[in-house]
Parts: sequence; C-alpha cells; structure tokens
Amino acid sequence: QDTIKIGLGVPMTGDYAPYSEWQGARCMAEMINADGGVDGKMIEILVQDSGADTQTAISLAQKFLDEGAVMLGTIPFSDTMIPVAQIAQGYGVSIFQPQSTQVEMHAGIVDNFFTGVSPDPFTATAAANYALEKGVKNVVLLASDEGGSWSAKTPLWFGEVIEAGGGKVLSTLNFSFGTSDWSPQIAEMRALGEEVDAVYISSIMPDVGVLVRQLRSAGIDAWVVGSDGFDDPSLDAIGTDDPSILDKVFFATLAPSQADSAVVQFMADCKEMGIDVPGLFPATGADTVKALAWAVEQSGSVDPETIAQTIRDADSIPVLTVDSISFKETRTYAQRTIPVIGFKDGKRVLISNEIPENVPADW
Amino acid sequence: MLDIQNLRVSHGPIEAVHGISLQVGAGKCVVLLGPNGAGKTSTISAICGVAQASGSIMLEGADLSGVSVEDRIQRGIAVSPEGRRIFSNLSVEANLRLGGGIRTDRAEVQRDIERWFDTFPILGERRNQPGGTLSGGEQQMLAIARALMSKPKILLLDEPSLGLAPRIVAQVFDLIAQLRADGMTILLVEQNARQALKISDYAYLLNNGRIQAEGTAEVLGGSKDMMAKLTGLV
Amino acid sequence: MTLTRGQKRGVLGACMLAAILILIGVLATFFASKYQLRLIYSAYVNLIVVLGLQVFMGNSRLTNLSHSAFMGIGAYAAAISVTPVAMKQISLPDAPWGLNAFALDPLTSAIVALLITGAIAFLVGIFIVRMTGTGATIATLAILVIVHSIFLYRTDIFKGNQAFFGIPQVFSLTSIVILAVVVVFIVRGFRESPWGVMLRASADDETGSAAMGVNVVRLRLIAWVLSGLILAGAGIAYAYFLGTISARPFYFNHVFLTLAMLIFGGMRTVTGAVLGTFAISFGLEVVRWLETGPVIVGIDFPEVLGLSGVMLGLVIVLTMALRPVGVMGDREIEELVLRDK
Amino acid sequence: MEYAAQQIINALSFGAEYALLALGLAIVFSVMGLVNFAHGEVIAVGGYTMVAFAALVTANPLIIVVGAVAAAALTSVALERVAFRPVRYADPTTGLLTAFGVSIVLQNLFLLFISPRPIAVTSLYFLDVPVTLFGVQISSLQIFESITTVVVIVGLVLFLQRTTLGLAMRAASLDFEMVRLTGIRANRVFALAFLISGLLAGLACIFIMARRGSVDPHFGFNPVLKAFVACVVGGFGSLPGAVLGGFLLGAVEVSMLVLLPQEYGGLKDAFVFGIIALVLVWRPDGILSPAKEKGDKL
Amino acid sequence: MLELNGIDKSFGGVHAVRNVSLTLAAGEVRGLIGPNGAGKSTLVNLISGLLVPTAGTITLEGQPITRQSAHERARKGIARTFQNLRVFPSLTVEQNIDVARYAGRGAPLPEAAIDEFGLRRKLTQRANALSYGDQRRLEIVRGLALRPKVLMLDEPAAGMNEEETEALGRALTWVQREAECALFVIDHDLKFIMNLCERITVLDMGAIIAEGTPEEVTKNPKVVTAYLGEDAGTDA
Ligand SMILES: Nc1ncnc2c1ncn2[C@@H]1O[C@H](COP(=O)(O)OP(=O)(O)OP(=O)(O)O)[C@@H](O)[C@H]1O
Ligand SMILES: Nc1ncnc2c1ncn2[C@@H]1O[C@H](COP(=O)(O)OP(=O)(O)OP(=O)(O)O)[C@@H](O)[C@H]1O
Ligand SMILES: CC(C)C[C@H](N)C(=O)O
Ligand SMILES: [Mg+2]
Ligand SMILES: [Mg+2]
Repeated sequence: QDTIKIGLGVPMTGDYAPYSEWQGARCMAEMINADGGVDGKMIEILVQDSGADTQTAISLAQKFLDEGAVMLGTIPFSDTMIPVAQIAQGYGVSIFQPQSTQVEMHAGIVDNFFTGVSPDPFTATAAANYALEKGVKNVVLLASDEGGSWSAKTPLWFGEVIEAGGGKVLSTLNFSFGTSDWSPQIAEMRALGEEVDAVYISSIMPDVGVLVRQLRSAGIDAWVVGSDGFDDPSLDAIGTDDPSILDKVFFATLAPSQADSAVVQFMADCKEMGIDVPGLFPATGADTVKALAWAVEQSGSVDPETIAQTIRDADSIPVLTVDSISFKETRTYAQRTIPVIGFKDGKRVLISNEIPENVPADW
Repeated sequence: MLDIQNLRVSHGPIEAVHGISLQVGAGKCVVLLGPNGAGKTSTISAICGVAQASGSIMLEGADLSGVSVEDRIQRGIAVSPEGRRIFSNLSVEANLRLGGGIRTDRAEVQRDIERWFDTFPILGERRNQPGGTLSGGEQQMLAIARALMSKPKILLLDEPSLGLAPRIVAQVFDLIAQLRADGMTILLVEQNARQALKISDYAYLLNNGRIQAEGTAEVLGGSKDMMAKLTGLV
Repeated sequence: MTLTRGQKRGVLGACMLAAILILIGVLATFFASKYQLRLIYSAYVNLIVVLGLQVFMGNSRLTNLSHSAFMGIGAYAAAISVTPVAMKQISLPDAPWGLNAFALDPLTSAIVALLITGAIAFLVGIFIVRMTGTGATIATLAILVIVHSIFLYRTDIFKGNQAFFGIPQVFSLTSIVILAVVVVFIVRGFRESPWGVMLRASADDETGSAAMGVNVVRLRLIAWVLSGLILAGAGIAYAYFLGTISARPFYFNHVFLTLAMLIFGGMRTVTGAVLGTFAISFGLEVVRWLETGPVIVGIDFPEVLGLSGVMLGLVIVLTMALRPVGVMGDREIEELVLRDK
Repeated sequence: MEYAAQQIINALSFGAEYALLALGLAIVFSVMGLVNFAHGEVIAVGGYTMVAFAALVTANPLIIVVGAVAAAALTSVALERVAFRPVRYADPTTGLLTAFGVSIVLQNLFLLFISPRPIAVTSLYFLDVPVTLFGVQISSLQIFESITTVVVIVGLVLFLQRTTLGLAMRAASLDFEMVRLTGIRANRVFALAFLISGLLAGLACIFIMARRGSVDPHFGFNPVLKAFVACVVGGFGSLPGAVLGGFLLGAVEVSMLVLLPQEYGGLKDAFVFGIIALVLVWRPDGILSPAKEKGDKL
Repeated sequence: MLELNGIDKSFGGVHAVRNVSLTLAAGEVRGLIGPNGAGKSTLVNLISGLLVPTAGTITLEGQPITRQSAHERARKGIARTFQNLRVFPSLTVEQNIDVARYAGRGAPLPEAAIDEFGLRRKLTQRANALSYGDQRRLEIVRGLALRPKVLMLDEPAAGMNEEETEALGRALTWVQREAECALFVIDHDLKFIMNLCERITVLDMGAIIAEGTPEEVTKNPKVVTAYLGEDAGTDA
C-alpha cells in the first residue's frame, strides 16, 4: 500500500454542508504530502458528497473501506456514525469525527470511533464558569429538541453549573432552528419581572446573530452565551457597523479561533495553497489527518487497528486546533482544553482555554 | 375581407382539414355546414391562430400567417367559440368587460354592456353572478355578446344555437340577421342548416376536411341530394 | 371470478416487473461490490416507498407529502418492539409504558408495526380523504411536520435526531427483493381492481364518478391505508437492514427525493414508479461519480461537488416541461410490448 | 397588560410578513394555477443581490434596497420565461412539482457558486430600531412591515378589480387561450403576474434581511412554506384569503409559543400544523372560499 | 316509481327550482323541456344527488332518498348523463363502463347496449380519443351499466345533426324496450323529444308550467310564449 487513505462521505450539499470537514482535511493532507508524506507514504483523502443522507453516507463508507481507507469521517450525527462504525468494525477501521460534541456517542454502543473534541457538558461548563466570573446570577435558557443533546441539553448543563455557582435559572424557553424573529421569546423574558443577566443558547448562525440584535433593540443588555454553533464568520459580521453589539457575547467552542490562533493561521496558509477553508468547522478536518499521520508515524504501521490502538493509548497527540489531545482516559472523546471566546471592539479574543473541573456528571 | 387559400389544419399528427379555400366578402354572412368532425371548428381555430395550420389566410389583404392570436383579434377578428368558454370565475359583467378589453373607450364599453343586458335581460339579472353558474343557454348568449364587445370587423360564430331553446334560437338568428344588416361581416358555423341558410349570403359544405359544395344559399338549398347527405336535411 | 382484459394485462405486467426486479437482484448478488449492494438495497427500499406513494397518488391523483412520515412510523414501531431489552436499557432508559421492557421476534414486530401504522393511517386518513387539491397537499404536509416534531420531542421513545440503535439486522438483499416483488403485485393488483379503476375514474372526474355510484371518500381511504401499510413495510425494511434509525431520514429530503422518482417515471403507472426509482437512483450515482472529477476517455473532468442536487432539480423541471405525465405517462410495461389487440 | 399587547403586536407582525409572502404566491396562483415554491429562492436572490451591492457597489441602503427588489422582480420574470412557460397550461400538480424542481436547482446553484454558509449583510440594520408606541415597545420594522402589507393589499385589490389586465389575470387561471382570444396579450399577463410576485418577494426580502441580517442557500424555504400554508388556509387563489391566512398563521404561531407550557414547547410546530390541518378539515378549500354548490357545473 | 314532492332549490339569490312535484312511472319515457336557465339541469342534479334541495322530498319506489349522497342514489338505480361531457378520459371505454358496473350492483357488461350504440370496436380506446358524439354515447352506455331504474339524459342530441339525432332516437327507443328503465330526457330538439317521449313536462323559471302529451304541450299557449316562440311549428 503506497498511500494512506481517509474516507470522508460527508455532506457537501444540504443543510449540514457548512459543517463539513473535508476542506480542512484536504488542505492538511496536501501540506503533509508536500513535506514528503508520512514515512514516504502520501495521504489520500477520498471524499464524496453524502448530502447528509444516512443511507448514502453508509454506502460511501462501505465504498471507501473497500478502497482501503484506514480511517473514516462522517457527519457528526449518531444515526450515521453508529452504522458506519458497525461496518468499519469488520475492517478494523475506526472513525475519527473532529466536531461531534453530542454525548450519546459515548454511551458505549460502539467503540471503534473517536470524537476529536470534548462533549457538550464540557463546553457548557467552560461557558458557565466564565459567566459566573462575570457576576452572572439570573439566566434564561433557550432549548430545542432539534439538534440532539447539543441544542436540548447543553443549556440545561449550563444552568446546572450556574445554579451550583449560586445563580438561578429564571426560565427555559423553546425555539426552533431557522428562527428569524425572536420577539415572542423576548417578550417572555421581559415579562419575567427580573433582570436577566445572561441568555444561553446552543444554536447556529444566523439565528443567534438575530437573537443578539433583537435582544439589544429590545433593551435587554444581558450576556448572550453559547456553544460552538456561534463559531462562524457571519457572527463577527453583525458587528461591522457597531462593534459594541458583540461586547457582551461569548461562547465556548471547539478550538481557539481568534485572529492569532492556529486555526486562523491554517486557513490563511490553505488560502495560499488555493484551498478555501471557510471557518472553524471545515478546519477541524485537519485534526483527523494530523492525528492519523501522527499515529502512522508513531507505530510505523498502516494497519487500521494498530493506528486506532496507537491513538487510544497515546498520552498526547499533537493536532492542529489545540496543542494536543488524548484519549487515554476518556477512550472515545478527546480530553482537551475548552476555549472560551469573547469580543473586544468587534474582534475575537480568547478569554480562557482550560479543561473545566466542575463538569456535571449526569450524562 | 377574409380570403382563405388551401388551408390545412392539424391537431398533432392528425390532419383535420385538407386544403380548403373560402372567402368571406365584407359585410357578408357566410355559413359553414357539415356533419360532426367535418373540420368546421378546426377551420375557425385556424383563423384565430389557435390551431396549427398551413396555407394562406388573408384579412383585408394582409397575410395572417405568423401573426399571433392576440394580434389577429386586435386586427378585428372576434370569436364566439365552440363550448362557449365563459370565464367561469368572473361575473357576467366582467366577462363582457374583458370581451371589450382591447378597447380604450371605457365609458362606451360600459354603455355597450348595458345594451347587451337590454338585449338579453336574463344576463342583466345575473350580471354579478359568476359566469360558470349560468345555464348552458345563458352562457351561449354571454359568449356571443362577449365576442361583439370588441367591436370586430369580422365575427366568427361556432354553433351559436347549440343548446338554446327554440325561442332563443330564433332570437339569436334574428340577432345575426340584424348584425348582417348593420354591415357586420360574419362567418357562421351551424348544425341548424335550414335556419342558417336563411340568413346567409353564401354557404360552404364541408365534409371530412374538404369542401364538397359551395354556392349561394338558394343554389345549395336546391341541390337536395348533397344537402341530405351532409346535413341530414331533407 | 373471471378477470377483465385490464386485469389480465395487469397480471402480465406485474410478472414482467417482478422478473426485472428479480433479475436486478440476481445480477447484483453475483456482480456488484459490497458498496453497490448497499446502494441497490436502498434503491429497493425507495422503490417500495415510491410504490406505496403510487398506490395513493397515482390512483387518486392527490399529492401526498407525508409518506416519509409513515415510513418513519413503521420503522420506529418495528424498532421499538424488536430491539432486545438489554439494548433498549441503554438506548431508551427513560421510555414510558414499559416500552424498554419487552422485545418480540422480527416477524411479530413487523406485524405489530404494520398494524400500528395502518391504524394511524386510518385515523389520519378519515380527515385527509375529504379534502381536495392543494388543501389535501397541505394537510399531508402538516402530518409530515407533526410526526417529525413528535419524533424529535419524545426523545425518551424515539431518540429524536440521535440514533435509535441496536435493531437486529435481519434483512438482506434477498428479503428486500422478495418484499418488492410482493408489493409490485399488490400495487398493480390494486390499480386494476374494481377499487383502483373506480378511484382512477374519480380522479378524472369526481362529480361524474359520484353520479356513477363511486364512493370517492371510501376508496381514497382504502388507497390511503394501503399506501400507509406499504410505506410501513419500507420503513421496517429500512430499520431491519441498517440497525440504526433516527428522525432525520424521514423528513423533507426524503420526501422530495422519492417524489422526484415517482414523477419522473410517471405517477399514474406502476411501471413508472419502478422505472423512476431505478433511473433516479442510478442517475444520481453517476452524477455523484462525475462530481469527483473523474478521467473519462482521457478527458479529465473538473471537480464540481454538489452537482447532484442541481441534477435532481433539473430532472424534475425537465420532466414536467417535456412530459408532465412522466416517462411512462399512462402506459404500463406490457403496453410497450403488446400492441393493442 | 403590556405583555399581552406586546405579544399581540408580535402576532400581527408575524402575520403581516406571512401575508406579504402569501400574496406573492397567491398572485401567481390566481393567474396560472401555479404554486410557486421557488418564490423563496426569488427572495434569496434579493438577499444575495444585497450582499453583492454592499460588497461591490455602495453602502447606500436605498440603492441596495432598490437593487434587491429589482433583482427579485427580474428573477421572477426570468423564471417565468425559462421554467414556467412550458407548464403554463398544465394542471396544478405539474406546476407545483416544477416549482419544487426550480427551487432545488436554485438552492444548489447558490450552494455551488456562492457558498453553503450564511453571508452577512448589515446595511439594513438601521430599519430595525426600538420604538415606543402607547407605552408598548415595538420594533420599527414591525410598523414598516404592517404598513407595507396594507398598502400592497389595497393596491392589488384595486388593480385586480378595476383594470382590464387585472380581470385578465383572474380569467387566465381557468381558460388562458380564451383570454388570448379576447385580444389581450398572454405574455404580458404572465409577465405582469410574475413581476408583481417578484416585487412582493423583493419587499419581503427587505424585511427578512433587515431582521435576519444574512442570507444562505436555504434562506427561502421556511418563509415560503409558511406562505404556502397561509395561502391554503385562507383559500388558494383568493388574495384576501392569502392575507387572512397569513395573519391567522402568525397568530397561531405566536400563541403556541406563548401558551404552550414549557414541557410541551418542543411540540410547537406539531400544534401549529395540527391547528392548521383542523382548519382545513373544517373548510377543505380554505376559509375564504365560499362553500359553493356546483352541481354538474364546472 | 320516482316521486318528487314540492322540490325547491335556491343558489344564493337565484331561485332555480320552485315547488316542483313530479312522478315518473317505471319504464316511462318522459321529456323535460323549457327555456335556458329554466332549471332543467338543476332538477336532474337534485334527483341524482349532486345538489341537495332547499325544500321538498324525493322518493324512489317509496323509499326517501332526499338526503342520500349521489353515489348511494346511483347504486339504487338512478343514472344520468351530463350536459357538459364527463367521461373518464384516462380510462378505456371498457373501463368507463366497468366503473359503473363495479360501483353499482356488479352487473355484467351490457353487451347489447355496446353494440346498439356502436362502441364495440372502440372498447380498448381511451375515452379522450373518442369523438364528441361517441363520448355522448359512451355516457349513455355507462349509465346503462348501472342497471338503472331511471336514466336521465341531459341534452343528448346537442351538437348532433339531424341524421345522427335520428339514430340516437332509435337507440333510445331500443333502450326503453330492452333495459326496462324509465328515461327522463332533456333536449331542445323538439322533433327528437316529440318522437321519443310519451309525456313531456315543461319547466319555466323553475316551475312546471305544463305537462302532457307532446301534442297537448306544444299547443299550450304558455309553452309557446315561454319556450317555443311565436313562429314555432313552422321550423322545428
Ligand atoms: N384537439 C384535438 N385533438 C385531436 N383531434 C382533434 C382535436 N380537435 C378536433 N380533432 C379532430 O379533427 C376533426 C375535425 O374536428 P372539428 O372539431 O373541426 O369538427 P367540427 O366540424 O367542428 O365538428 P362538430 O360538429 O362535432 O363540432 C375530427 O375528426 C376531430 O376528431
Ligand atoms: N351551481 C349553481 N350556482 C348558482 N346558480 C346556479 C347553479 N346552477 C344553476 N344555477 C342557476 O340556476 C338556473 C337554472 O340553471 P339550469 O342549469 O338548471 O338551467 P337549464 O334549464 O338546464 O338551462 P339550459 O337549457 O340552458 O341548460 C340558471 O339561471 C343558473 O344560472
Ligand atoms: C453544529 C453541529 C454540526 C456540531 C455540534 N457540535 C454537534 O455535535 O451537534
Ligand atoms: Mg365544432
Ligand atoms: Mg341545462
């Protein structure tokens, strides 16, 4: 075998296309190959559009396995990850998903997979800790069933940490993805009769941006706190005219993404190589490639089981988005620092980047 | 006024009219007779431009081939089509108004509408009712009136007496006779051959897409055999 | 009972379609790669969905957008009853009504799923079949949204957008081919049965058929429930093969995909449904391959990822513009072979 | 009290937006029986035009707005020419499916040639400022939107009732050829209907962009779905029906958000659509379609 | 056998049928004439159940059917044709007839009627490929396949020339003889109606203004003014 193949049957079209990791993976592969590859072997990214359809993603996984892929990536949804992992098991291959924060994957259903990030309770806690530090007491949570634990439970864990720190959850309100008018929810908040210090939501752009603006024009000056879904260039854009609108916005995300971060540097490098890596989510694909390359180099083997074992046993694996990750204790998810990002004059600033200690245990 | 040479009309692959020639002089009333499926409606459609046709159709010396349906109407053709084709969701009055849609003299249009309500009082009673709810005969009256609202130079009537009560049939034929007397040019298609011949200057007998005979009403009325065969008249 | 001319032709046509389906299955077993086998399996699942859609839409000519929801109901009902208790303790720890404390064998579970879906289809159908035109379409859309919301909301039972896993994978390509053949016979049989003929008459002219004694509402309901049962079958086949389901595959994307298959082939005929499903499944696969920028006879094609979406839309637009009744129009397969006698 | 007033105003402004969208669908439907699902993509084109104008041409919001409305109108007319002309005389299902197809194509073209990600436009934020009216705080956007909707409704009704082209548009849905046989130009009627629809899409686009502040390939899907529902509930093809349907939907949606107890919050959509379906059970052809007895008449 | 009692029907402001009472005996051939808009088609709609009367009752063989739906009445033996054709265009001629057989009482294919109306060679054609006249004939045969007790024909001779009309008249006489059902025929072709019907009912402005044999009716001055017009007789 002269190339090391990674199979990515990921959504390039459809609703989840913006979160696809293939551009980052492809760019990182080219970087490594330009440096002579891993032990002289080139990395080859097999990529095809799954359109976010489960059946297609599974078929593609099968195809890539038959073509000799030693690692697979998929959409960060357990309904696809589990069957893909089940098929990959027969080949000794593991999945590496660099964005999935959902907790369900770690319930022990399948074990031949890694998520390159820490689950939702960690991001919730990191965000809550900073909120407490800022003196937040009364919070309102916005929750939705549509995005699994990520949108439904993350707010609750946030609330749990806040209450443990002496704060109070005033209310939990519901929302749907695609909301472009938050007036009813905002009217509810105003009717609470108590000052709201922070609003927590785990959702995506542009919905979150609309929420921020509408809260401000409704005269609610609460912190708006969120998760990795905030991490999109279009959030920064809402402060183009008036940067102060972002002053009280922060979020705990997958990796540091402020101006001087490794991710931003990587995106710039890729641009120079002619590959557009539009944002943090696409950039995370680089982690998959780096982790794999590292494992091959370490073990000197391209056998998928050996690769997986090497990753699982390592004390520290260097990746792009953070200094290093480890699966040694956690088995399936990466133990890593959780960056909290805020804004100053409309520019991202890294507020903290630690592994939180006080993570709720109920997941 | 209208001069048709070697007209062929087809509906998709089927040719319904196989090269007919006919003329309608200005101010004349010409009738087209023939059994079901003879090609009468097809001929009318070709004149209006809604059927696929070859051959030449000249209106007042100008060739109509390549002229769009709308332009033909603008040039002075009006039609009361087979099946009446009333705008069923528009009121009776709006049907008439649309009939005069290409006219610019709005006040006069309104006066003409009232005139039609005098001619057919039942339409006046139903003026605000949707056209679709009229009885068959009422719709027929409306269709004729609608066609005349555009003040055409030549009027094409496709079986105007279809489904009408005898009294109204008589009235419609009177109306046609009146229009002719007023100098309107008319091409009439009819099953009711006897009455049609009475008010016409000239007649064509059509069968299987070909003209079988033509002549003045008196001449044709005389040739019993032909008439019997093609129109059932004895 | 003697068969009418149409029914005799129906049997012939169904046999021909069945032969084609079996042939594809056999060829696939011998020549296809594992990856292609999976694609073919999902084409068969979609075929059953499209057939289920045809039974209702093709005969009553009301547009249904809720079919994926019924497929989902079938899939979940079967999944809940068949998944082993040990598995459900992990996946559905909070399930109410002891749903996680029992498990049935696959056959019984399938029957349970069919009964449940049939019952739901019946209850919903009572309302749907009284509506006409766009109203009915919107009502079915409402069903799709409602069912989806419930799947998402009751995470304790359905797990929402998370995986419902651990379903025994008891289906194979052989089972789905057999199922598809059976469904072809049912669907074609319905089309030529007195019910089917009367329903088609009512679609041509509701008033006219009522005056001929056709009880439109009852017939639509029969077709609707039959359609629901077939869709449940497709859902069961989906769950029994993949072993993992979620709410996502039973929503808009799937609705549009299968609808495109049906209208491309021609919704009025069973042959159209079969043709449309295979043509679009196969076509999309080709497009997906073209997207990757392959080298064909020496020409290096550019990489244009995302083309398949455009193509799917174009297929619909072009079909509608050039042949609104679909490729098959009103013709069934045997009419292509036999000339009018 | 203030809370109630606030929520009622929210319901009205949701309704005004849905009504504006629904009118855009209804006007095309009433002319050619086409349910134009691609209306949403026309709105998206308006949004992308704003992006392009803001980035390349000018920061002047007036020009951006005019450009967006013009682009939407042009797109709408262009779609009529290339996609909907062949299905002009086809039945509603054919039209609906064609429009589905067009919508899928356009969405994917945005995806391929622009970006799958949302792109922000901030030029219209100034439209959305808080205003206090009789002690109730509302957004200026809500006021603009309501006024626009009312003006549009009045204008359309006058146009359709009073003008010949308006009558022709209403007649065209049933027998188009006969409209041509009265000498009224067919292409003009269709072009006009799509032009009006496109203008309405452009207007809706301004409000949506002012609120949402960014555009992505699926931008139009939700709004048009709501508009579709509103049209049907009100009575398809009836313009007052579209308006009524829009406001009803707005009211139902806001009241579900407000009234549903928190633990059932996730079922909001289920309840909204359930209520809509019940309305249709009660009135299968929509609220404003008179319960007609047709007998053997067509 | 079929009995209408004080039937009234209004559409909003339009009073289309006023207090019509009428009895049709088994096997009778009855004509219904009247000016346009008199309410003839409306009356047929009321009998066949496409419309519900505002007042009055309808009974078939003593059973009240006023509140029954159209399809129930069809099954009980009330068949009709339409003034505006309503064949099932996407079905073959045979299937068009089958619809009525299936929906009705499962009668066998009305072979004799198919021959009599000249549809034998067209059985496998789609109905939309038929000429106008054949579609009219198909509607009649389809009605007969219901094995009706009464068959109502709404302007069956419209658009036919005199010869075709005569052929239709002969076929209908055959129906009356063979099919043992009553015929209720609307038409404006007086010659056709007079030759066919034993009795004629005349409707004007929704009300019955005369009833009797053809001779009696045509002489009735009310009928002359309302329907025939002054110069009747000379022409029709
Ligand atoms: N739309 C059509 N498609 C196919 N064939 C058609 C169409 N319209 C007419 N025909 C055929 O063309 C021929 C001529 O029809 P046309 O309607 O011109 O006859 P007509 O003389 O008007 O008869 P009628 O007295 O019944 O109105 C007939 O054989 C008819 O079947
Ligand atoms: N569905 C309806 N809604 C409103 N008005 C109607 C409806 N059906 C019929 N009418 C009205 O009732 C009157 C009687 O109509 P009908 O069709 O019964 O007349 P008819 O006697 O059959 O006339 P014709 O000989 O012209 O067919 C007409 O004036 C018509 O406008
Ligand atoms: C926004 C999503 C694509 C990613 C998110 N972290 C999740 O796992 O659900
Ligand atoms: Mg004709
Ligand atoms: Mg009538």
